Amino acid sequence: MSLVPEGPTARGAVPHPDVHTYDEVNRDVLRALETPGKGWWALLAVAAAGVVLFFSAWGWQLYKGIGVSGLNSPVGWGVYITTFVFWVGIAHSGTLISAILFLFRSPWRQSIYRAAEAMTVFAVMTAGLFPLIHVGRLWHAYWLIPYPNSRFLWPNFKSPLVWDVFAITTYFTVSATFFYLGAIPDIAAARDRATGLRKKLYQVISLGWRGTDSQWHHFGKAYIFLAALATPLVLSVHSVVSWDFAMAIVPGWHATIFAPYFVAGAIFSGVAMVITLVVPIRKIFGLEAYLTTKHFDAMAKLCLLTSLIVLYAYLSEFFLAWYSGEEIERTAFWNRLFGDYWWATWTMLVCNGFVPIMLWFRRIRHSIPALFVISIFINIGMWFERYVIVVTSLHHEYEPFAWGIYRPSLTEMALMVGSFCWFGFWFLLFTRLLPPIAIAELKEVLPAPTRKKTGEAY
Amino acid sequence: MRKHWLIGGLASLLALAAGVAFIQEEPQETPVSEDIAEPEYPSGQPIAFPHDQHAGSQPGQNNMDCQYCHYSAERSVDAGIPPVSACWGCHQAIPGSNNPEEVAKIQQSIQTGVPIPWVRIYKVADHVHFPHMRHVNAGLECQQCHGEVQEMQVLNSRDPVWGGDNMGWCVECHRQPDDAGKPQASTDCTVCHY
Amino acid sequence: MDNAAGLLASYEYLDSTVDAIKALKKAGFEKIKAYAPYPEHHIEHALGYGQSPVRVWTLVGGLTGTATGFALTTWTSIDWPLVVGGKPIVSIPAYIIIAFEMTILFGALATIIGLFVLSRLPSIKPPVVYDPEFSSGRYGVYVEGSRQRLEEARQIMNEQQPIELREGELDD
Amino acid sequence: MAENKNMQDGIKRRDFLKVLGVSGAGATLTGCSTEEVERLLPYVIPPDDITPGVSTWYTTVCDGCSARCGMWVRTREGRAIKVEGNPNHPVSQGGLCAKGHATLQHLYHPDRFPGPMVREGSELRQVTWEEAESLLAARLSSAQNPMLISGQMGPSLNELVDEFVEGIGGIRVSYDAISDAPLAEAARIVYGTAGIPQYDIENARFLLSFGNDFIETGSSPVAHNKGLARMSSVDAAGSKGRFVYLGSRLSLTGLNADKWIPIRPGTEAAVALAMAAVIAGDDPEVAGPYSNVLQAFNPQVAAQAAGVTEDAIFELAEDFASQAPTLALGPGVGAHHSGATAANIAVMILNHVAGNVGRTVFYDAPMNGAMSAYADIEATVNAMASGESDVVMVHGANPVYSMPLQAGFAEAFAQVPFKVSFASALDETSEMADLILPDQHFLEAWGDSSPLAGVVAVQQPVMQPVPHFESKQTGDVLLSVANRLSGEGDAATFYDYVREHHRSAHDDADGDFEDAWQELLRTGMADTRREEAGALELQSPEVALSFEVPTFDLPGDLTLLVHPSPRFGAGEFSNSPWLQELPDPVSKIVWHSWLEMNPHTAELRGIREGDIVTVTSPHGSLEVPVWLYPGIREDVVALAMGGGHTGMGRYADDKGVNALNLIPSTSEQLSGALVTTVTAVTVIPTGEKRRLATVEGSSDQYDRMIAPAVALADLGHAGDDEHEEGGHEELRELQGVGGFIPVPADEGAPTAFPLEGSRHGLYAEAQEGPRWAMAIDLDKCTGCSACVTACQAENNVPWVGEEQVLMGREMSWVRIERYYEQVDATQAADLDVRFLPMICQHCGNAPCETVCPVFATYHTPEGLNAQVYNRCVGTRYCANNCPYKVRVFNWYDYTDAVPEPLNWQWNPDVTVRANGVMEKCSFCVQRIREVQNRAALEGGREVRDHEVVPACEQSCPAEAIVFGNIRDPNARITQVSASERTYRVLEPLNTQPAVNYLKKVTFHEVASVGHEE
Repeated sequence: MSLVPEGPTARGAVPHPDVHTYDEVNRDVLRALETPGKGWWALLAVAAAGVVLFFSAWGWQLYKGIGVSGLNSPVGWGVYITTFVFWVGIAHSGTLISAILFLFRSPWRQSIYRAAEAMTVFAVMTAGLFPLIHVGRLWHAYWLIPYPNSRFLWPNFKSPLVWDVFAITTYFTVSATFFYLGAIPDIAAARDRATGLRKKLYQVISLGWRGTDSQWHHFGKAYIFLAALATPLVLSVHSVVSWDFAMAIVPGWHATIFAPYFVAGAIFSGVAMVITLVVPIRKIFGLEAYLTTKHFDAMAKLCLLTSLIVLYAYLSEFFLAWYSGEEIERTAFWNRLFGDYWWATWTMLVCNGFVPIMLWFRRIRHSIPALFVISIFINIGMWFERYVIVVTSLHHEYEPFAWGIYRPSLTEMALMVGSFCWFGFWFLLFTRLLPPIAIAELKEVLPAPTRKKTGEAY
Repeated sequence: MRKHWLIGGLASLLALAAGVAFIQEEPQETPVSEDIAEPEYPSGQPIAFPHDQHAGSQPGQNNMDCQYCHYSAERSVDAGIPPVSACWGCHQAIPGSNNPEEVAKIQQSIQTGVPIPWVRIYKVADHVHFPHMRHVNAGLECQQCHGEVQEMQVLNSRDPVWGGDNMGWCVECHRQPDDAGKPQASTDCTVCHY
Repeated sequence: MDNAAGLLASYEYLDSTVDAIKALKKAGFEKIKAYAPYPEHHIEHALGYGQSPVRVWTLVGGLTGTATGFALTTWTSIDWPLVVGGKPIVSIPAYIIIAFEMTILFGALATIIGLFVLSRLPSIKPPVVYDPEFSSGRYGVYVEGSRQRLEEARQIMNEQQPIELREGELDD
Repeated sequence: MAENKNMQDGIKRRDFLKVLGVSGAGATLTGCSTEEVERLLPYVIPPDDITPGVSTWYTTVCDGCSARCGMWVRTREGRAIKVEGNPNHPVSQGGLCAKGHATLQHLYHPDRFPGPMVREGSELRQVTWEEAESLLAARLSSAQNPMLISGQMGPSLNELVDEFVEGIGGIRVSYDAISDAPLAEAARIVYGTAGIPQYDIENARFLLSFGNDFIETGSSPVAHNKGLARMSSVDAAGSKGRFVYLGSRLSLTGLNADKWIPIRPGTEAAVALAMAAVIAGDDPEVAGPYSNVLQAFNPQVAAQAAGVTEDAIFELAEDFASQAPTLALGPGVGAHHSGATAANIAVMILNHVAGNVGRTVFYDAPMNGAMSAYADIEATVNAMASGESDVVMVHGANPVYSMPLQAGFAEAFAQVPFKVSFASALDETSEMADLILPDQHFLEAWGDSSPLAGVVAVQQPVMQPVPHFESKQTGDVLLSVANRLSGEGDAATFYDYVREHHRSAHDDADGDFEDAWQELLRTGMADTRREEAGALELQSPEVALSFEVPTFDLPGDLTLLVHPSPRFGAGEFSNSPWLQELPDPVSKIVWHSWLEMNPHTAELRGIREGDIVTVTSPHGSLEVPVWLYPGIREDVVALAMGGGHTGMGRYADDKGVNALNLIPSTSEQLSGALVTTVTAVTVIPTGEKRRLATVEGSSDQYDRMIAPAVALADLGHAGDDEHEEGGHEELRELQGVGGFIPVPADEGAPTAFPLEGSRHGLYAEAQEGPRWAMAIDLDKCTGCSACVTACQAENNVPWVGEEQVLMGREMSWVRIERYYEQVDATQAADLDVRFLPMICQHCGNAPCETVCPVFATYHTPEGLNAQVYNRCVGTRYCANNCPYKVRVFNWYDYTDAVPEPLNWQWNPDVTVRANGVMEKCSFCVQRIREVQNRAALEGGREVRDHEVVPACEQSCPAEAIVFGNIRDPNARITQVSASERTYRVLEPLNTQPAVNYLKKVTFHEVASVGHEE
């Protein structure tokens, strides 16, 4: 069994019409790793500043107490959990594009999956911080991890939060491994062209890869199995995250639709984020030949599909709230649309439900600036989706007398903004240290050089 | 605790929290009035009190019952520190053959009315409620937790048998099956934590 | 064993590479190693590869994970039974999730370990027989044999017009 | 607990021990403190009634207000840590109000004076008692007509003060910020009796209150609260007393009425007399000398004046006559207008005509309430202003604050050359004093009280004076000053004086005095009441009476009601953070003041809730935010007293506004009482607005049947509860369609424990053990909020301050929810108010437990929903998932803000929670453990029913709360829960709470909302 079906032309259109030889690929892609320009340094500086802000805000909170947030009772979860879910969501499409599209042999995968996977890894790294940020006693958070201790105490495996611990850590480990494994041959390629310190570095992290037949042979198998394992994992992780809410009895959380709804939402936001990230990379590193409109078209279509699923989820939530006849449920959803947080809800509906409708049009799908803008709208919308779910559900619950209002504090905002910088920081480093496009796999879909030009087709 | 930190430390960023954590975890100071003399003895105790001399059963020792001085152990959560008057009760008559200057401090305390600032050796964490009377009445010997105090000349550090910092130590005992095969004492959290 | 050595040929074309390998195999050479910038199934066919044993590692790892997951959750619940929300002490539905995640985790890790073991990675010592171009555009064929047989090999390889053909010391 | 309350005689025996370490001040949650050196200070000489780690209880008398309720005080290692109502007290009969609990904070208040102070310029310098007393003696010896202004006092001190003042040839002025003078005066005029009449509210079947807030203020709020609860709760015969409130504003008392007739302010007399006239009918002679008065009045006139329908008055009169025994209460301190005395007379006539005298109202055993005449202090002000007196002493009063600004007390007081204050803590008056002789707190001092003729209760010290403050009780100060003046060397202490006082009063026929005295100290009181014949004759008034409706100072289109606050009285309690953070029982607002205004009035003027308005009367003006309240007449606005302190310390200053700045200093003509309902005001929005620091989310329960009711008529028709609010059918429907694992109709009661599907692990072992449960009777609960403060005191619950409350972070474990239900939409006025104390429900299927990742909350074998603070990581998931929203979180280290020595009050049996930890009601698990430990020591006996009493139940004056082991079929809890009124909040969620609520019973039909028929 082979990695590519019958040759590059199996799916008709050639994905990279402007790329001809293997050497070209190496040259173009590895050019990205050469000495960076001013723009990159500027961005890195901004990101670094944001990281400093992030950790000083966190330090401040640890020093004063979680009270520096705007949280209260009844709203015990706010921006922190919102941002956590947001980043977990972002983390999804990476592995999805990579693993699922790999299993389905989708021809537009190769040139974007490296960036997408990097995004996944860094997004999980960001998301993983927020549960730690939001707990009241960080210095005891390790109690959620099962380990033999002198108290004979163990975590409560019935609690969705413990499921989270397992899901997130597993997801991080697997996607990091998957990311690294896929990168090894390309790092080797980088090694063979690099010099000096970089060469040393690549020598180490390429693990002495030489592209021998046996290496490729086992590599292929291992990669397939990892993809096969990662695919259900992707689906499970965000289901588990959604159960943090669905397992609770809070009106607006307690819904069976949550798992698929969240997974769709995650892919939706993830793909949008990939577009947001890949557009500049393509421009800066001049990779137009590798990231063609065909790729963006495909991603836009995926966005469109998931946006429809998400919109459907919204509507069905409202419908079921009404149809159930359950007064408390009805009030909860009425309150979403017209209550104290109507603005959040409508932002969510517009950005996720209506803006993506433009993607029906081919012209928009093929206009990269348009896609870039839309993708940013979607990112905002998806953040607000989580905000709506978390906050509006909590602030009006069963006991009318205990209803309350939540106002995010500056500290929370700082941490939220800071998290984007933290993510950006790592992503910027990535673009300079690892080949942003999968070299080896790209070659698979290029026509192999043959001597007998008219000979039997390889 | 220490062991937990070891493992806890492994979790990244917890380390970052730890410092702050302990700042926050400082228990509030209990005011100590100035008139208390600073400890002068290696034991850290203001008076070189020989437990063995009082409670020891060797010839020449007095073989007193622990609860003669720690009088409330069997009816209260606190074992009780003997009032100076209790010491004075005997030491009025007994000037103390070995070191009378120590005994003199008792008299001084009685006269000035300034209590003796004993240094606390055994203490469970503040969020643990340990009812002495339940344990004494359950037939535990003082020595099972406090060690062979009656053989100690100075009581300046915890006896190795003491594990009061470590919940597992309590639980292991509570868990021991009784005749009916059930735990001999409840392992319900709110028995000690509330 | 100075009576044995290796030959390394680099080719520009896939078909020449494959032909070379086929020819060498026909000539009865055993120790043939091929280099390629990407996984090339034609080469694998030529060398006649079967199924990779990596999958066994994955399977075993996965199953271990499942078992561990259920064991951990169940045992800890029984070890100190605390009732929450009036639910059973051991509530399997909840534990399935833990078991699932551990299946994936162990499975993935086992796969990687398997891969490393099987393809002798990581090998930090610098390659003796290698051409940096292999990671870029070229294919390579390396064959080992006794000195007299190598002459035969050299001819077979030359038939496919290699870009370069050189004596290589014995690889590992 | 009564059995182990042994009492010792004499103050010397109760040595205060400097115990550190052993019981610092409550344990702290943050452990790992074993490393640093800690001092153990034993007694020098052990008091033989104190065992370390064991609470000692003493009986004494609450000195919080003039009611003087009986008190039990719990002390640990010599620190008073909790006060509770003394069930054996003949008047208060157990239970204690929030203010009573807060007296503990006055004991340990950081703003108490460190010792005697002498003013030097603007500074106060601490001096020794020696110096201070000799200074006072010196000034007095040369003083011309010195004055002593004092509030309520116990008999002994009263006598001593009289002697003292006489001795120095001075003038004594008694002054009470809140005084029942009109009532007393009325009684004097009509029946020639002194003192305040005694009411038997409990046995009245029909109760009328003409603006009398008897469960908040007046002669004995706690007792009256209990009386109201007993009267208005359904008895075995299924009948229930009816309570109608006539007034222009629904006070807390009014909120408990079955009907509200919103009459105009000042028209009580007209209505009462009209009713009397109707009842008397064609035989006005029953009104004796007042028969002519009756002829002048009839429902038509009254209806006109009061702004209600004629029929309403007729109806009322008929009910009042028919449903004997009935009882009517005249306007109380909340509604003193210029016709207050007349109004009270009118009500007395009404009672007389209805034949209630001797049945429900008694004039022959009068109560010693606060009844000083404001006129006297007015006179004093003039005297001071004209420099007649050069020494003025103030004890137990704060006139600078509690008199209307216009009275000019402060200015006059400033004229006095030498001003002496006996205040133990800082207040506006002592702030001006030249010499401060800080009195002891009543928990540190000797004294006595006689709340009721023939009843004597002794107030005895329960601990040595708090060492931070060199206080000395006024009795001793006066004695020693007297000695200095007279030059005698009499060493008698005030303790001897009190003892002597009682010896002289002792009748040797009742046996040896020593025994009597010991008994008196042990039980806390002696009851020597003699049964006397009831009916008295009406006496013809010797003064001219006018029953005219008073007019109010114009201009102004809204009548201003200035009333005492249920939390602060007239402001003497404002410096207690507990009370500041106790949600006002009516408005649910904390820390600041508000203006109550009817929503319609506000709408007409374009005013919204939270708008800051300028309230202007002819006598002053102030700015205050508006709170919209349907329970007030559209032509009336109300302001509570107790806000706007300027010199009362850190917790009282600059909190709210002082309503007294708006009213003139006028006294009522007959009784000389201060007139509070006197002026009209104009209300103009300033354009600014603020968020009200309220704990109320919504006053509408949206038909969720949180606090349902059942109509009296529907009682006894169990089973067909389809038409009943909060019926079970919704639950059954759900079960029918398999909404969740169906719970059979007979199961799901707390008795059926553990539930099917919960019989696992520890539960199984617990089959035999207790199952703690609670029942709260909403028909009894009056919303007085005493339980809230009691809980705060018992469980070391911190206060968080106004900013935190504004953020929605109040920490209280008990939340008294207050919902409005419209009786019928046609009557805008008629409110059906539902109070519901919401605490942790200790659910059998608790949603909070499942989601905790670390088992910090779980279910104990005894059925408690435990919260293990030291295991809590602070994910707050449990709070999110609690449908009752009873879990509160420590957002900061709130307890750090508690200054020395306030933290001495902390309960050493309860862990003090640290930053980042969840907490909630624990059913007072520490008390359960204490009792279980005791039972174990006493030969492992069973815990008796009612042996475990949580703080809330103990303090509930209305006896609405019952706690116990519901597995015991004979326990009170089991029997109470068997009532057909029993329901559990949010039942359809199948959380299986351990708290049973008993529905409120209404006279009107309750809508069967929520179920479309």
